[in-house]
Amino acid sequence: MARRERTRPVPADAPWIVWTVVLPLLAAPVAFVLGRRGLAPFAAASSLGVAASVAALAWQVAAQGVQRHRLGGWGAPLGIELHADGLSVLMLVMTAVTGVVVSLHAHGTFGLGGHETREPSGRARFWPLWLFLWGGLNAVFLSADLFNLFVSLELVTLSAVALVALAATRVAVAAALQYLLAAMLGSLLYLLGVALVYATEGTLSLDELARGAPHASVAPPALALLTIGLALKTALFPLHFWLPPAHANAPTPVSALLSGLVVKASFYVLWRLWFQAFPGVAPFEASMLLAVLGTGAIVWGSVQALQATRLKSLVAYSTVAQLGYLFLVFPLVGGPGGLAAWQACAVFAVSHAFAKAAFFMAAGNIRLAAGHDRIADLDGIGARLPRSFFAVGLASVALMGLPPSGTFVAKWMMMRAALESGQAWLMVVMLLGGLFSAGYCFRVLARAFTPPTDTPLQPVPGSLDAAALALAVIALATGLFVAPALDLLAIGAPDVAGLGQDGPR
Amino acid sequence: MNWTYWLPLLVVLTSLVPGVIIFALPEGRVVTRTVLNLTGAVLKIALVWLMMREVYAERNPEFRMPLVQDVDLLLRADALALLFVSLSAFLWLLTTIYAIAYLERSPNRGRFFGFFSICVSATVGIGLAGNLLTFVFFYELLTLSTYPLVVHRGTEASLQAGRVYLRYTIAGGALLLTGAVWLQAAVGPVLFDGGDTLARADLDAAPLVAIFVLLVAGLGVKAALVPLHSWLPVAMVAPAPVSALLHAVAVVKAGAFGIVRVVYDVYGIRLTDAIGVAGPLAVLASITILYGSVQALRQTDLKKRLAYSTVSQVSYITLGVTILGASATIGGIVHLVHQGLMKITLFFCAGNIAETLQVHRIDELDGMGARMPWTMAAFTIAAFGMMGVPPMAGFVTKWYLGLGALEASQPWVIGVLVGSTLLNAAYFLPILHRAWFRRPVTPFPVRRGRLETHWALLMPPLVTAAAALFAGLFASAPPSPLEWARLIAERAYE
Amino acid sequence: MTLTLWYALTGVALLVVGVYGLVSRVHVLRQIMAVNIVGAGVFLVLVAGAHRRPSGAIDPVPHAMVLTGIVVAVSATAVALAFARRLRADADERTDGAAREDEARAG
Amino acid sequence: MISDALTALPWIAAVSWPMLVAMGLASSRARGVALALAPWAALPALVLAVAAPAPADLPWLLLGARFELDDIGRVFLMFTATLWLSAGVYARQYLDGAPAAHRFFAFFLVAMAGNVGLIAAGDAVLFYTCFALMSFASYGVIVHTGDREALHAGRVYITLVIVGELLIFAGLLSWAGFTGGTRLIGWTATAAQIPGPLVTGLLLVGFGIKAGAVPLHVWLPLAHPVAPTPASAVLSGAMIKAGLLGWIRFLPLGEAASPDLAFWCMAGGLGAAFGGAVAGVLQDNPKVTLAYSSISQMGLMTVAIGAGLAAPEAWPLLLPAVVLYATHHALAKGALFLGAGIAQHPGRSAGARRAMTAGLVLPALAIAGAPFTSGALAKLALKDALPPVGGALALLLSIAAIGSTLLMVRFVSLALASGVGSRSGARAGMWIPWALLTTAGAVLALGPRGIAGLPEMAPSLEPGVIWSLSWPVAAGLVLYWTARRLWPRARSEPRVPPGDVLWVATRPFATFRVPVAGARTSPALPGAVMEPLARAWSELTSLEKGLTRWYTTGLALLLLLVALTMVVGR
Repeated sequence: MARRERTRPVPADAPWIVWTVVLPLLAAPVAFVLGRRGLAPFAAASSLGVAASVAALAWQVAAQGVQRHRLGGWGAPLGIELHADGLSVLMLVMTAVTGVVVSLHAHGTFGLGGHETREPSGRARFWPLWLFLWGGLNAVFLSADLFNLFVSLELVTLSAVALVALAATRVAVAAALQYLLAAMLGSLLYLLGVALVYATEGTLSLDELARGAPHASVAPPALALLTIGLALKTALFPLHFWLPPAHANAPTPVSALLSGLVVKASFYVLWRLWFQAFPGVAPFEASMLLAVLGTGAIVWGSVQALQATRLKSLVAYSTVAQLGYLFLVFPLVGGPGGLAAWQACAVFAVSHAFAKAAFFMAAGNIRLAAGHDRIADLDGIGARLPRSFFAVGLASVALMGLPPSGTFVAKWMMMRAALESGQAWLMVVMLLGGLFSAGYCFRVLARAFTPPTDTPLQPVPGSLDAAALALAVIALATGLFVAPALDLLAIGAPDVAGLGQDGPR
Repeated sequence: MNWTYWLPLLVVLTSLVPGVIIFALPEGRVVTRTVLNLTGAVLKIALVWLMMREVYAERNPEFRMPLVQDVDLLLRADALALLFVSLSAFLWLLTTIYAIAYLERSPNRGRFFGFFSICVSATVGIGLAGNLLTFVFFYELLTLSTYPLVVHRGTEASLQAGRVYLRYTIAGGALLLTGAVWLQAAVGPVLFDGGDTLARADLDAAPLVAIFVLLVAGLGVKAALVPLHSWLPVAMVAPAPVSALLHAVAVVKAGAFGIVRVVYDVYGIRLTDAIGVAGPLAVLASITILYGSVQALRQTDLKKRLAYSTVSQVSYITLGVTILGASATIGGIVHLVHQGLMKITLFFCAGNIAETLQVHRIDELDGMGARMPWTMAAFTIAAFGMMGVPPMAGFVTKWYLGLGALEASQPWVIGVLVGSTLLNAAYFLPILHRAWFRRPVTPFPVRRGRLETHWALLMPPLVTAAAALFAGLFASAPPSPLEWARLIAERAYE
Repeated sequence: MTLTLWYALTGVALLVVGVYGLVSRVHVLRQIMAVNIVGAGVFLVLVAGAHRRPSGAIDPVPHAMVLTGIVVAVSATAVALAFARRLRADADERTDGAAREDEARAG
Repeated sequence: MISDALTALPWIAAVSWPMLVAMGLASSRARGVALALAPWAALPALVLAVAAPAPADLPWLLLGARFELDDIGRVFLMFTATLWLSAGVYARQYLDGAPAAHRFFAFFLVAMAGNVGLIAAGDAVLFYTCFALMSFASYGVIVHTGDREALHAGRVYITLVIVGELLIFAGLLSWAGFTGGTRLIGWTATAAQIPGPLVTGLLLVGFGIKAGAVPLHVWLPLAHPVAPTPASAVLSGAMIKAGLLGWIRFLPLGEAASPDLAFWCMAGGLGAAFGGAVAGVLQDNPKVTLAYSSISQMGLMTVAIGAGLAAPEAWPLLLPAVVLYATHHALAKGALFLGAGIAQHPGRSAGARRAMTAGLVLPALAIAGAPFTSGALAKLALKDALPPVGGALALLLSIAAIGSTLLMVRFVSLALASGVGSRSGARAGMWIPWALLTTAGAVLALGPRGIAGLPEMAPSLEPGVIWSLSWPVAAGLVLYWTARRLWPRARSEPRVPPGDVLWVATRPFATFRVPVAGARTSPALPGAVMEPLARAWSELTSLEKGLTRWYTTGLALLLLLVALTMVVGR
């Protein structure tokens, strides 16, 4: 999509919304061209630049409310619109924070070379792909029409797949290929859904779709197709086969990005569709089906995590499980206290991103130090890697949904909404999920307390531990600073009450 | 917003901040770690004393931080909170001194003292919690911070104990969370205000009973009520300062304190009685009292016997709380402090004996009185206290529980008291007899320095034993726990 | 049965064939080809949906979408083929047990 | 504040002085000084008894303690203090040079403090505290020698003490509940609040254990022979009187009648009087005989208490009689025990032997109730107070007198026999306290005048009275003489092991061991349950491999698509 450099009189004073998408996309090719010469300063400058523009946009949205921008001045239905409301800004902030910290970790990891990446120039390949991914994610969170979402999702998928293949081991390449094929199938199904929507509604813009209710009879199958496509890309329970090999075998920072952010992007699109574009189209049974699949994800992911022999596959399956929580929100949003559940789901996504990324980075550090990550053989190493295991500890507190983490507050609000809407079984599922996650997290933590043995350990650079620890602490701190996040979410939140879903009969 | 606004937060931070700093400190820095710990402890006692003055003058300092949309993190110091917090602060100082000496040569002490401080700040947080959400908040934090202490030694036994401990406490935490959320969904934010919120909401009995059962089950795990108690003896593999603080003050008391809060401040004693849950809870507590004592009788390991004795003694608090009437309340609440003082003395002594002479079993205690007279003297005072023999503190509790039982015309409670005292005597007297009136089978290693063991190991049990004796002897002197308990009962029943 | 409906139906048929192909085949190349068939099916449906403007003129938006879709499909296929080649290269280079060992370790 | 501190000072001094000396004994440095001070530790208590200062309130002690001595308390304190003083001095010589003398004195002094404290206590909590202190400390005294019998006696003693403590605790609680306070002396049980039969029963049995009432007396005959002589003297003389004092203080004597309890009490008392006599005679250890004599004498006092319960109006008359009897018994029994100790080392000079025999016979006659002795006065007082309750009681009392005469003769003969072999003479320090006690007994025999709490009596000279006192003694002597004839050889006499009833009761349970097997805390799930679980668990992993194949994903995709369209389409 060539972008013509012609700024039109834009309502806001500075088009931060455009910069957040364009800056990473521009920086990526430059980083590629630079290769290894002067990469570090440029990478730092560009990531800080993107982070600054996200911050500016966030401030703008907080100050002036929802931001809109028509690229190239063309309005709907043809032109591409960018739309930034509270939810998208929160997702952008999540991506920025996780991204910056993980890229710091990646810079260190890829610099080491060694078994993580075969070529010493891993760093030179990481940055362009990561900036593309970052641009794609920003585009997903900001785009306001269905087709633009499709394109951004593709951008995200391709860069993610390439990042997985950076590990250059045969297993990683095979996993990347499977991931690519699954993702392509998902997006094509999604495209088919878009086609049906356009054929019937005549428009692709989310706002027009929202205003266009009641939808024609064709809308339900279209929504079904869209949902299936996105479910495959979010690795919802029966369709999760590609995620564990991809996330477990990718280089550590890449798995952190994948588990923390990429899976959230496709879920975000699903979220927009169900609660903004097609409010009330899907009957309550459909959202109940999604919740049931979410429960399956929690149970199945946790069981597999409990049985995983390798640390990184444990964390990967934990992602499958924790995603299940996000799908529990669908039946809740219709009923009383729906807005609280909707906000809780956002907070959960953010807090989980931080915690999961921290957990992956810490697991990576342990693997780097011990040379392997077979959980059973980690005895005695725990005591000699205090910072990494402490990061694992803090991250697992968040994964278990225990105070003071953001997930605890999210669970508290979702459970309350479940009770108020009379669906107590959801509360039981959440508790069960908490117990399961305690199970597999303490499998790892118990290793930290075994008496130290003298197996040789490779030194882990301080920056890696620091990154893991920083993100783990942020994951815990979100619990204490939930109030500002909730105010941000209120800007442009769909009026959940009028969703028209008749709630649980 | 005068300076007292920050007091409750400061009390929690005085142990949290040193804890976090200690984590950052390298292992070798022993002196800085000790200084940090001790200043934190002393500062906390000073702040608690300040808060006591405020509370005495009816000005309850509060600290509020918005957390979720209509519920915020509320730290409020009322009379009941301060009773528990002052106990924790006082015993934390002693246990820190004890732990410094006890773990003198053992590895990763940094980790130990870090989690130790966080555990105490969680306990203080539980004490000061002003509403149900904050209580749950710190209750879970306590579980997390105590797990590393239980598995501190890293042996397979302690890891197994850790697993068992986790299974119970996390399940308990889940139950408590469920109850709390359900109550909040039904009634809105639940403040600890003598049960007014619930009284206003006048829900019908069925959900109230269900919520009560959930809450008490969640708390019962930590308060070691019978079916949920078996983690406690298993967790005895932890080092002595941990089992001392855990079983005398932090974990077990948090559960009992929680039950006191639920009965008095969430439901209010009249509503608890009205929905008919007070009776069964009293029966459950009595069963725990007797069962714990019987089990203690059958143990051959000293610390295991003390653990089961804790299981039975903590239920006095629950028993006292569930009997309607001022005296029973006073008895239940004051036992929070008395049991803490007596039990921590017993564990300190057990720790001393284990640390100095590597004696763990009861039948190896022959002639211990001769070899370690001061430790055994403290043990004897605490043991007699546990049996409720005057003038020790235990007697005051049993006296008030008995009077309360009579006021509430439930004389069977006196039967339970008598039965449990008999069992206490049955498992404590043989120990005393062996120690004082028997000659050692194999002579003990001779005493090295002037004192029978390291001074920092000897001083804490003597201080707590003296405290237990004075809490009983001068029970009605103004600064005693009994007077403070009377103050609480007055405010609860006015 | 208007012409567009026939186009849409063939598109859907292509889609089903493609999905079946992707799901049942094990060999990588066959899977990549299957995905392209699915893509072709979807694009055909898109084009079929474009024939609707009352004035008889063809609606340009679906065509734009098809173009973009084709670009995306081609780039994805290129990446997939690159991976397939890398896998094939690896397989030749380490015909000995190493490959199997890799497989085991990944398990 | 200062004023009531001053009034409280004498009380605190009297009770805590022995404790301080005991602590001095515990620390090795101050042991020498403490040992010297130990024998005289009872002096402050004696001064307290004589001076009887105003009652003092100590609101800060325990649950608001109060010291107070009424008339009864003063008399009790007087004879208790004298007894403890003489036993203390005696013990200093008796144990001189013994290895663990300081341990004995430590427990001895703590028991003394407890005894003094409970008499001077003005409120129930202080009373109970000192009672417990005395009971637990005397355990240390009983097991002092440390041999097997001592430990056995100690175990029996401590078990009964614990049971007693608990019954008293329950009784005190209900009593405090009823009377709405803990004031001990002068509590008026208003009609509505009179403690029910259960409460009285609890207190009766609780204190009965300490007072050695049948069938709870079994610890007495076991404890006395093993405890050192001065300890047995104090045990028999002063400590079991604490049980009596407990009855006097707590039972609603003189306020409410509880006929059925009274009946059991009197029956127990008489059983003790006669059973004690019979069992005592058939012993061959002088101290055990004395123990049984104490049981029978306490039996008489139990009868008096029973009478008080049966007929409240008779109580004002009965009370002084009981107190007099207690005083007489304490002094005489103390003298006898100390005499028994001395009898073991009579020394060679004939003068000493004659003095010792006289010293033994005099208190023995008092116990038997021979005329012109304190015993006579006590028995007369008791007889006068009893008739309105039931004529037969007086007769039974005189029959009991026969029994005690038998006991005394048996004791004197055994005591003299025990001193035959030994060469060493008793130290002077042992003679003086013994002499003190015998003279105190003699003074009492002259009739207590002007001592509040004791009946105004004088040795009466009318022949009728002298005859009523002397015929039981004469009958006793004749009976003993004939018995001696029938079974000359000591061996054939029927043997009754000390602690008779207990010996019979515990034989079947001898093998009873508290199940101390290592307890398995959490029963592991039976194997049958665990295997299928483990198998299911491992199958789950293989199932996952199946799931990750494309084929199944495709299938899932299809199913989901159909399900969603069906559901959504509706």
